[in-house]
Amino acid sequence: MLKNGVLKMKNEEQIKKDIETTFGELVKVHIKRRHRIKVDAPKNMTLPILAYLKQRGFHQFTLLTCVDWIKKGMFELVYNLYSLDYNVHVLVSTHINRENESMPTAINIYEMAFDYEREIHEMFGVEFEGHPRLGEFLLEDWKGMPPMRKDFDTRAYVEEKFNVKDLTKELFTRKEQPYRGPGSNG
Amino acid sequence: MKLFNFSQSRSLWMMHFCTGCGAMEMPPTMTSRFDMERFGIIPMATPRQSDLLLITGYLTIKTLKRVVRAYEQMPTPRYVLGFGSCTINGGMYWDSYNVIKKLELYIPVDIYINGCMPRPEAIIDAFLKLREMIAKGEANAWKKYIENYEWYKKNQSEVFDVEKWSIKNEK
Amino acid sequence: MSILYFFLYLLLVTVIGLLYMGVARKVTAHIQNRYGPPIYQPILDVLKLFGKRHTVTHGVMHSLGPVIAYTGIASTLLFLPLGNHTPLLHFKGDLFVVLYLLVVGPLGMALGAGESSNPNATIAMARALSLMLGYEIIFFMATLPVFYHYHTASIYKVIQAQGVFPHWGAIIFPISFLAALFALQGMMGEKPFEIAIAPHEIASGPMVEYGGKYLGLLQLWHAVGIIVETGLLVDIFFGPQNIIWFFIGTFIVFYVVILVNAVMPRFRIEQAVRFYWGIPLLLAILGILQVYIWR
Amino acid sequence: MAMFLLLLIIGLTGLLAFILGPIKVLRNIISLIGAIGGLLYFVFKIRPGQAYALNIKIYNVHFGTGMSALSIFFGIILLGLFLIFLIASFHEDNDGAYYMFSFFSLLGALGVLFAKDLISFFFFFETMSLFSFLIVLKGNGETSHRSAFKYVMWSAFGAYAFLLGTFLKVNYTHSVMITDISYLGGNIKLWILILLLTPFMVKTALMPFHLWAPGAYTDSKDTYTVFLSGGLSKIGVFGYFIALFNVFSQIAVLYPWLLKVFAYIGAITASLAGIYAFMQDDAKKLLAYSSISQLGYVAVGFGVYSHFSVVAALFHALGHAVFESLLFLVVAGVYYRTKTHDLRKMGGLIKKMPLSFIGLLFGIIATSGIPPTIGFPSKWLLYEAIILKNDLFLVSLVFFASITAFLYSYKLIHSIFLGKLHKEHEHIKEAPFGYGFGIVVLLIPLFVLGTNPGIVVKPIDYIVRFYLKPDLAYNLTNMTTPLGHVNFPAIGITMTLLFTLSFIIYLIFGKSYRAAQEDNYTATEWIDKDFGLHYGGEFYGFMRKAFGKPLTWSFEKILNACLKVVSFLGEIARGFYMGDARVYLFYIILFFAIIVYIMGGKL
Amino acid sequence: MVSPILVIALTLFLAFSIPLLHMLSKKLPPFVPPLATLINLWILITNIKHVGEGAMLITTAGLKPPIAINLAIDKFSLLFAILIQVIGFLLSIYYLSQERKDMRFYMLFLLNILGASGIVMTGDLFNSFVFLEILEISSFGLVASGKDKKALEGGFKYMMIGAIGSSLYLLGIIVLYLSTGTLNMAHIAKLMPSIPDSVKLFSSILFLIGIGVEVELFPLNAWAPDAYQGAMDEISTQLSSIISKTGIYLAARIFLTIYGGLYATNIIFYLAITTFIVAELAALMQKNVKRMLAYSSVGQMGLLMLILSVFAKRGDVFVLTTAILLALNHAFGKGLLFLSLGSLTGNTRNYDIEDLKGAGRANPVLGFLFATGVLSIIGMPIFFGFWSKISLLISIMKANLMYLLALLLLVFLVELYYYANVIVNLFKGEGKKYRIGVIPVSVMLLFALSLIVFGLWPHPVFKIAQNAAASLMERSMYISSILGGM
Repeated sequence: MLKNGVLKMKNEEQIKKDIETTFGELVKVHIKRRHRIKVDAPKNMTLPILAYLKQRGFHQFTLLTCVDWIKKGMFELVYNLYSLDYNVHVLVSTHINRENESMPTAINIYEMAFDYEREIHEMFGVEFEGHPRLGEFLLEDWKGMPPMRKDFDTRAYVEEKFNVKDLTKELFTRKEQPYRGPGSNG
Repeated sequence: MKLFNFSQSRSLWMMHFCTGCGAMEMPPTMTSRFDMERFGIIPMATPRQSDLLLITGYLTIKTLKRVVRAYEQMPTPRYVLGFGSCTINGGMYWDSYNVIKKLELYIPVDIYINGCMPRPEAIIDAFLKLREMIAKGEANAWKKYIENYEWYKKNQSEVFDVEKWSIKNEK
Repeated sequence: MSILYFFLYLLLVTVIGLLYMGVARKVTAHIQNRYGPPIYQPILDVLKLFGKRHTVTHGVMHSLGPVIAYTGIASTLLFLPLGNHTPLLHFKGDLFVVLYLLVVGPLGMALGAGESSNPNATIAMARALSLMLGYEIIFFMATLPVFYHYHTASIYKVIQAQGVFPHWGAIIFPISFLAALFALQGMMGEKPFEIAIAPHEIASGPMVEYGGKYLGLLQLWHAVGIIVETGLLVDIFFGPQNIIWFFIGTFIVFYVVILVNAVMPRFRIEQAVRFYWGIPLLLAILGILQVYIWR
Repeated sequence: MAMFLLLLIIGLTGLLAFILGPIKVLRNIISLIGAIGGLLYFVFKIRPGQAYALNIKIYNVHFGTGMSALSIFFGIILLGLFLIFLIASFHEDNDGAYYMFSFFSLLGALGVLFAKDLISFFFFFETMSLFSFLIVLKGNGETSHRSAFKYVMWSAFGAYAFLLGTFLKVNYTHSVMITDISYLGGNIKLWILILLLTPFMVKTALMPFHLWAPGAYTDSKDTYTVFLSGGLSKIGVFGYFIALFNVFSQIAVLYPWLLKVFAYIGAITASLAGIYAFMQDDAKKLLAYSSISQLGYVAVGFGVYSHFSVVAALFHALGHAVFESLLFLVVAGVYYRTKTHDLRKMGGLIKKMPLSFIGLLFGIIATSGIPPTIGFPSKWLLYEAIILKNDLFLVSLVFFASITAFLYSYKLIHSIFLGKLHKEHEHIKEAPFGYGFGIVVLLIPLFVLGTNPGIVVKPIDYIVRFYLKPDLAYNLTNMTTPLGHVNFPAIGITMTLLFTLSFIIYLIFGKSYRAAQEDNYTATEWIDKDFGLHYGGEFYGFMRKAFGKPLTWSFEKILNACLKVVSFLGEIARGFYMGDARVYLFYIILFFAIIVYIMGGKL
Repeated sequence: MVSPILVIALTLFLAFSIPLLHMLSKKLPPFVPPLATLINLWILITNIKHVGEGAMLITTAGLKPPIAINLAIDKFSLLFAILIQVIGFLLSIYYLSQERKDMRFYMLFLLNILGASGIVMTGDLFNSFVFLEILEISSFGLVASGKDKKALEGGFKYMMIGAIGSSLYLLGIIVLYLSTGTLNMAHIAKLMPSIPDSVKLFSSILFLIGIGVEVELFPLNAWAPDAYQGAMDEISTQLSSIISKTGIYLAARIFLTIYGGLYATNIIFYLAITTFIVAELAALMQKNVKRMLAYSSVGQMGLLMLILSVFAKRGDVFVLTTAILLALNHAFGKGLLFLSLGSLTGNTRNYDIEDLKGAGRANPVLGFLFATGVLSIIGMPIFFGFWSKISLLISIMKANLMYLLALLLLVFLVELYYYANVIVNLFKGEGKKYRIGVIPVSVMLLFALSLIVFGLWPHPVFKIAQNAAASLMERSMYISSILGGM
């Protein structure tokens, strides 16, 4: 429902105000757009916020992703929550540094986080304390470096693993074509 | 021997290892539009009963182990049909750390069908081609697997630990 | 002489059985609006299977399973008078001998499948045997009135007694004939009751670990089985006077079974057993009552 | 005096076995000599018809004994089975008392066969159940005392009913001998017959009286179950014959409906016990129910009461003795090696115990009555007899029961021998000599009598001919009845012929390699060596849904109800004895007053 | 021919000599009872020949009946006397193996034997009352000698009801004395027709209650379970074997010889049935094995009385022989049970079924003994009990009381239920092992052997029982031989 030209975001403001009142300036909250709130929280405040949001009404733990800011040497963990009654997504994101910093597990708040944390551990190498089964998840007998990290060179790995000599030369005789939009690959 | 070759060519029992996107092409070929059964090809449930193995799409290392196991469980003479470009050279996953690039390094393949998922006509065409090869007695890729067994095993051992993932019965 | 005569018979019946299977696949294909394989396709399949070089076995019993299965069904064929002349001249086929010999086939396959220790095979055998609990009793109760009406337990005499058209068992006892048809569907293991060989659920049931020549033997077993089971029904309810009528009869009955098979989905095992104790049992009991009242 | 001598031999060997208890070897030899001696003595010395007067003249009860052809028939079965049981039992570690009890239970059983009058019949019948009770009590397993208790209660119930029947008979006919009572007026003779029949129905575990059987068969020592189920249940069959032919010969004329009810009870027992059998997960309990189901057929045979239905019943009793004890023997051998009865824990033993496998294979073929074996002729005769009596529903019920035989026998052989070998059974060997010997010995009659039943039908027909008009034409190999004709060896020969044919087909085409256990189609998923592939337990689990409620009914509930009533009465009676002296004094004075009041009238 | 009067005199003298011997040395008293019973036994055995057709009259101080006190011994009473002495002797040997502080116990025991043999042998009514008193007082003492709460309570109850019973018994004697003027049983039996009907009836009621207490009929037997349970095991053996048997003798003598089986008998018939049923049902729910055995012996007594009343109704010699067989079987069987129960629980006096679990397996010999006792009481074939049960059923069948037969069989089933329960618990699980002396085991073995031997070869017992029953049956023979042409 439009209110003088600006979509009325009653729920979002209400939630924003609540978070600010409870957590004060420890946590930065800003509404990105309708139905979407971003919360930047320091590492030690993430789990309390998750717990608070859960009892606030955000029952669905949609996703846990990890972004590898290799330049800043940081991993950004983003917890996506969603509440059906308010129809609002909350993205709680926190930064931990890349080299062997561990993150407390969120299993006891949201069980759904179980597999997401395993996947992130396998793909990025993030340690989650208190997680019962971190070990091998998707990749069987994977010995190398967690593959999703920016510093993992796939091409070199492929040449070494599948002993394909010059990967790019052999597979592509033609030079790279500039992309000319859909339906124009000729 | 000629009678067996003829009967083998006319009745190929297919085991369909549906990995990757090739699986979508099989239903039209089986059902009324293209009906492969008229060539005597029926989908079979287990490797023991089938003689034709369809690899329809890219094979990650994980699925390669299972494919090798299925292939070894099939009674000889057995034939392999590689669908799509992913089996030829890894297709669009050419630089993926997980997908194997050349199928014939690991199991002998009789016929490749190129195309990023060939249409049923191409599949039927491949089947007919395979029929003639069998009838003429040329399709003996399976013999290659038995003769240079170590070579195949060496290739496989590069990709995964063969010792752990192999059936230990006297061959 | 009769031994040679019998082997010829067995060969003939096996080939005809395979042709029946070919017809079945052709008919189902046409129902599904596609051409379907040539009629002689099963013969090719069997030849291909026997042509296989390296097949795998899980032990003595596993390899003997198909052998016993084929023996069982072949000996049942021996005791079943096809039309008015019987392969073994001096012995005129008896209902109970045939019914009990019919079990040797599945028992042999069950032993073989069990040896392979593949859970799919054992689940399949459990289902096949429990299904037998369903259809076997119905088939027996359906055929009882005819035998009781003609005061004999020998199939041969029943055929003789049926003679001309109006005396057919099916005409006198239509209700039990209907029940027998239900039972036949289960006995043949066709679609609504294809629970034992359900390819999608338990990977073709007992034949999971059978390849090559074993599967060939099992195909032969299935082929002869078709002729024997339909033949049993035809003998009892139609009493064909000569062998041509016998095969025509079996073909018609088989055709009906195939039509049902092509169209019907598959039962779950407890549904199937409970189904058999519903309408077919009622029909069978009505058939028996009819004998009591009518006599 | 020959019979008395026989009983003496057996009794003495029993005592000697007990005295020599600790010295294992000596005890075994003595008991072996006793058993073989008894068997040989029985076979050669005892002739039908001779009356061996034991004549213990106690007041007016004459303890006469006599031999009828039927008792020889059953005597040979009993002594033969006892020998097999004995040889197998040497492998088990059981003490002197065990052997003494088993010898005495044999003594009781033989005594029953020889008894001519009802009191000595009861005497030996009671000895038999007393000593088998003591053996079941010594059995292994923690529930053996519960089942022993049930066993003694049920056999006592049967015995007391028999006693009541006897005394009613003596009261009306003034003679204790087993003489005909069909001339008595009124339906007192019906009551006498029913009372006399109860102990035999209990012994052959017909449906309402079968509650003790599964417990007793499972919990007694494995080898003794061979004798208990194979041998002692035959006494029940012998009792049927005595009750239905000697004591009440005109029953077909006077109470035909009773025979029909008896036949239907037998049929229901056969099918229900069959259904319970294939639901069990314990090998011995499964076999116990299968034994009850097989004995159900015998009851049907007697219920139909035509000449060759009784011949079928007796033939089936012999068959049951052969293949049931074969099955129990094999299970005992397996228990000896794997120390378990639970079907879930066994599997894949064919590789380790081939002889037991063959024994069990032919055992189950006989149990399900497939032609070349002993199980088929009796079943065939039974069906013909019932159809001749034009009772079509009964024949379908019996046929249904015989199908359940397929189910539980396949479950037995599959869960024990086929499937995947468990890790702990890796190094077990074949069952020891005792069991092996028994299996081989039992296999011989299984085939010989299966292909030419004439051998046994002749003596049985000789027995039954005396009471019922014979209408079964038979010679050594084939049988013809008014309905049909079967040539048994023909079936056997054709099957072997065809087996060779298909075996040749099997040999011609290509070689086959032996695959390792885990090289199995598991949708290509990887399984390692000790992955549990064996589908032993809950084999017909889904059937529970198919049958649903009827499976839950059990006679146990009815029994517990009347137990509650009796114990309620007990409570009241106990109440009387509570209280202290004052209350008792009050009782006396009250009693005195009442008596005087009653008697006052006459003062 | 040693006159049986010596039996009574000797036991009396020895009983009272015990305190003197005690003064001499502590160890002497235990040897007196076996000596006494042995001598009695010897005397009685020598007299067997002399008991001719009817009863043998022994006069004291030369006076003829009906004035003086005299003993009337016929085969029936001789049999009971020998039974009492035999069991007394065995029990006294049993006591040897246990050291007792106060020697008074042996005195009580001898008095008890005295009372019992006195009742059995006396021909005079009042004399029987005197011996009955001695018997009851000594048994109160014996029961109470258990010295724990249960024993005292049992003894007290027994004494209270025993006293009431014997006083009514005395009243009955007085009524008879008034109406006939004499105390001698045979004489009263002779004069019976002349007594008016109402007096006979009233006196028979009095006797019924008096003896009823002793013989544990239904309403009067409330004391029995507590007394049996409270007493020590040997004493309850004595109770069940000796004292109750004398009660049976007294009942037989009075109701059959004096009253000739009329009047009170059909009351006894119904009372006995109720006793049997109530006792067996009460035993069903018992958790304490000792009390269960008590109920079962009360039930057996009911059965005995039932047989006597059946004899009174349609008597023939066979019914009486069954009565004697039952009495013997009960005496030996029940005695064996109580003794073996004692040593099975290692004299710890807790007889709960749970504690007995597996005791039979732990000490096999005792288990065997207990099992023989139970199996014999139940009536299993190898044992003597079988013949008594079969003859019981035959005698009831002869009196063609068919419904009673069916009822009895049902109640036998109930009896089997709780006995089998005990046996099954006894032989299952792990029990404690107790050390038992050689003497008790040998005594029990004697009991057990007698049961098995008579079970296998019952002929001699039948003959003894048969002529004892014959002598009881001829009432006139008894009277004429005693009075001798008065």
